Amino acid sequence: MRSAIVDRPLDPTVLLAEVASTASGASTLFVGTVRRVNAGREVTGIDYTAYGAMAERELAAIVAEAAARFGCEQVVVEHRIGTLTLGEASIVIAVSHARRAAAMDAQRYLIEEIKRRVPVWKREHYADGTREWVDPTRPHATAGAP
Amino acid sequence: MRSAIVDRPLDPTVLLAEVASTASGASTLFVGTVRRVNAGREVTGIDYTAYGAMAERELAAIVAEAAARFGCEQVVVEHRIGTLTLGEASIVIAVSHARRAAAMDAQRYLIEEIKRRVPVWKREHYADGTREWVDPTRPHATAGAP
Amino acid sequence: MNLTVLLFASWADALGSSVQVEVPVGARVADVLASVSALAVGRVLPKPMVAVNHRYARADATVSLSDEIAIIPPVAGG
Amino acid sequence: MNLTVLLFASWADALGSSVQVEVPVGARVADVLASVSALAVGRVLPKPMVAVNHRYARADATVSLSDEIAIIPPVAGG
Repeated sequence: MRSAIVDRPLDPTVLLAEVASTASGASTLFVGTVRRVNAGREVTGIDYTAYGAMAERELAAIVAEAAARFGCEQVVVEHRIGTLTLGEASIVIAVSHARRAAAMDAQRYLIEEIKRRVPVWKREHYADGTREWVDPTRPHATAGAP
Repeated sequence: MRSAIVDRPLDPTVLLAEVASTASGASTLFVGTVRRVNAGREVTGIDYTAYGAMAERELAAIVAEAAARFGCEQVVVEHRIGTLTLGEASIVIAVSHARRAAAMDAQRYLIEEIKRRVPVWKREHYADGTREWVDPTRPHATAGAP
Repeated sequence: MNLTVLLFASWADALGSSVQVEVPVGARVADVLASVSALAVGRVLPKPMVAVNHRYARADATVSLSDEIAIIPPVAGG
Repeated sequence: MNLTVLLFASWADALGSSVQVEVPVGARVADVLASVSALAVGRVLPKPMVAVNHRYARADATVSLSDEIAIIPPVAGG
């Protein structure tokens, strides 16, 4: 099991290879990418920032929980920080498991818990030149910054 | 949307790139691989065979269903036939979607329907030298061949 | 009418990759399956589906000389 | 005691990447959050969690000088 907060482009192929095992019958990859439109606004890029030490601790805790709860062969997660352009990957989650259903259950658990708990923030850049911190607790409202 | 039955090694990276889109916020990859142990027996390889024309038709139908039902940006599936060794990929399913939850729902729908409906068969090679067609309707029983 | 029926996997191992069966004009899928199964009498083979022109067919569907008919043992892809 | 509190995202934009607050010995997480929030009076900031030593902390947990304390605005990773 491995997880990291990194400040360089992510390579899903490397993570997929890292979880490969002849004990597993299924491998899954989840890749989160920067989308052109969010909440009806045109996005041109995203700054991701993290509370590094806590983010690494929380990410490792979630990976350990998923591995134990679902009995995964391997779990590897990388979350990128820094400024990302359209289409770039912000997170890659790779899971391998003897059984496909459990691999997919673990994949979903991982992304949902990461979104809920890991201290990472994103500031979207919009086509109109403005930038805003995304606040998932206030969907479709302008968030946070005064 | 694209699907194919192929007789060469699969490359998950190519399929992941094929579904990439700035309209999507999530891409998923499902890779089915040959596992060392099945139903308690040591496996050394698998022959996959298909009723080619029907398998391609059924696979394309399932991909179209998933794309419509879940509103996917892109879906690409390749199923390999021929003789595979341990760890090799028999199927790769790539999905992209604006929303992560729907991407994962589509992924699960695709693999479950493919396993249920696409006319592909596998004959496992065991460490004791025997070979047997796998019959999922009779779990853990010796299947089929007289 | 004399129909060619395609076979796969364990059914092909037992009977070859295709067989010829004689059925009356207006025969149904169930009749074709019964005729093919009669060739495998005494052998243990898994209960199959039948496909007509690359689609799963109901037991009461009628078949004709121009149809592509196949015995589909339990599938195990993925 | 004088505590340093780390800030992130919208809270850091408003107040800087850290602030100093004076709280009594034996103060709780809720007291620290109240002191930091007082520095942001009049500004609209999202309701945060508080982390102590890299873990989410309950409002009634006590804090000490050696703790690493951070204000955690709503997270948006993934």
